[in-house]
Amino acid sequence: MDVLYFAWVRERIGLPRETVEAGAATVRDLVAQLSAREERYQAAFADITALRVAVDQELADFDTPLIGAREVAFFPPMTGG
Amino acid sequence: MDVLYFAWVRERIGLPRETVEAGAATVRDLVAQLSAREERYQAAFADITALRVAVDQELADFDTPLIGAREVAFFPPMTGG
Amino acid sequence: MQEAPFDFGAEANEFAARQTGMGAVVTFAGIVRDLGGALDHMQIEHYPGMTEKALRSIAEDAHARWDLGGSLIIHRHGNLRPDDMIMMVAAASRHRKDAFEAAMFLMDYLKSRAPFWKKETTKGGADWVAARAEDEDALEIWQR
Amino acid sequence: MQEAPFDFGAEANEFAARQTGMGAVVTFAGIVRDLGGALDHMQIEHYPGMTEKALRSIAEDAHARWDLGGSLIIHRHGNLRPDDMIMMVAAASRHRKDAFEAAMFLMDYLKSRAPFWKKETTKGGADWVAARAEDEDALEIWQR
Repeated sequence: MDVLYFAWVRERIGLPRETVEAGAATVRDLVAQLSAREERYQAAFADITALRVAVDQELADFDTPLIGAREVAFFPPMTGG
Repeated sequence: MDVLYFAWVRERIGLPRETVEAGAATVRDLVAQLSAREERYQAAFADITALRVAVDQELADFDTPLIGAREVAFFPPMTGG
Repeated sequence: MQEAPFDFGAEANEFAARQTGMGAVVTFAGIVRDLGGALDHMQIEHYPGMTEKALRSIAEDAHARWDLGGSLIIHRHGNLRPDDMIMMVAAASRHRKDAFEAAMFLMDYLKSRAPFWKKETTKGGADWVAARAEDEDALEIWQR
Repeated sequence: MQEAPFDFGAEANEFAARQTGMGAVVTFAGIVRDLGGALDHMQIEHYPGMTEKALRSIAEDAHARWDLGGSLIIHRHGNLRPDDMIMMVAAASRHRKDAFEAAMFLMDYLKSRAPFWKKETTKGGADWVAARAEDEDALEIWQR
């Protein structure tokens, strides 16, 4: 599964995308799995209310199941327009 | 005092403007004075709820006094834009 | 106020270029509808002298109400054909909400408070366009 | 979606010319504010792939909700400077209310539901623009 990071999430984690071995049942599980890795992940995911998530390029929430998902992206609230 | 007519009011009365001798105290009095003249005026002023009026180029109502007024205009509701 | 056509895009660009520090420009163009092919032409009558005063007053009201960097009203009169542009407004502000509301306000007042009258000529004859009750109602939201 | 600049007026004219029987065209242009002279440049990041899907979905929602003759969304990404145009939307309808509401709807959703992020660089450093609570609130009126 590809995991993508944008804006300050990308900067804090230090990379724009990476491949993560499947296994997390939900987005929340994936966040826990990544946060356990290293300080920089923990910093990025410290306050998930400040984050948004997309699963397979559709906006999702932290309880969205990841079964069959190919791409998960984490980013701050969007500021288009 | 100049009296101006626009749109179907102009067409019904048959002229765009005329000079009327002062004397009417209010717009309503002027309407009564004009309506008494001829059939075409009576036809134009038959239903004053279908008419709008401007006194000296400002929207007014039928009770607006005409003391000192130089120009009164009658027309249907506006359809700009 | 003008009888001549205007270039919507060029006016919009010039208007936007005149602004400084504004984040939002809203424009509106009003176009002669062909009424499903029935319309031959439209004639727009106005009240010279009062028209200019009314447009100025409407623009001043918008500037008093919203934080605007600028506003623009162009309105044609005379004979127009289907697909011709009748008029445009533009409003610029720091934020999009103000620019949108000001442009809607300009349009709502222009529609029912500026001395313009439209006459449509179709094969069936010529008729003055009746004011719509909903255009009068539209003014109410600005009077709250 | 494009990195290159676009010509707001030319796009607005072309959009209007593509319409038939529409009486109302509303356009919005978003411009980089100079923050009182403090801004050096703005960088816009987006999520390739998702952006196109999100814009299409927002436009489809607008067409499902209002009687529109057409709509347009152009959004730049990459580096922009003060007074550069960031994006534009346009909406055409028979009546002005629909065109205004659809354009506001496109903007409100673009602002908070399309994957764009702005970073502003001033003399003081570079910072990601924070989402404003009022932008999130603006979506509520469309969910009634």
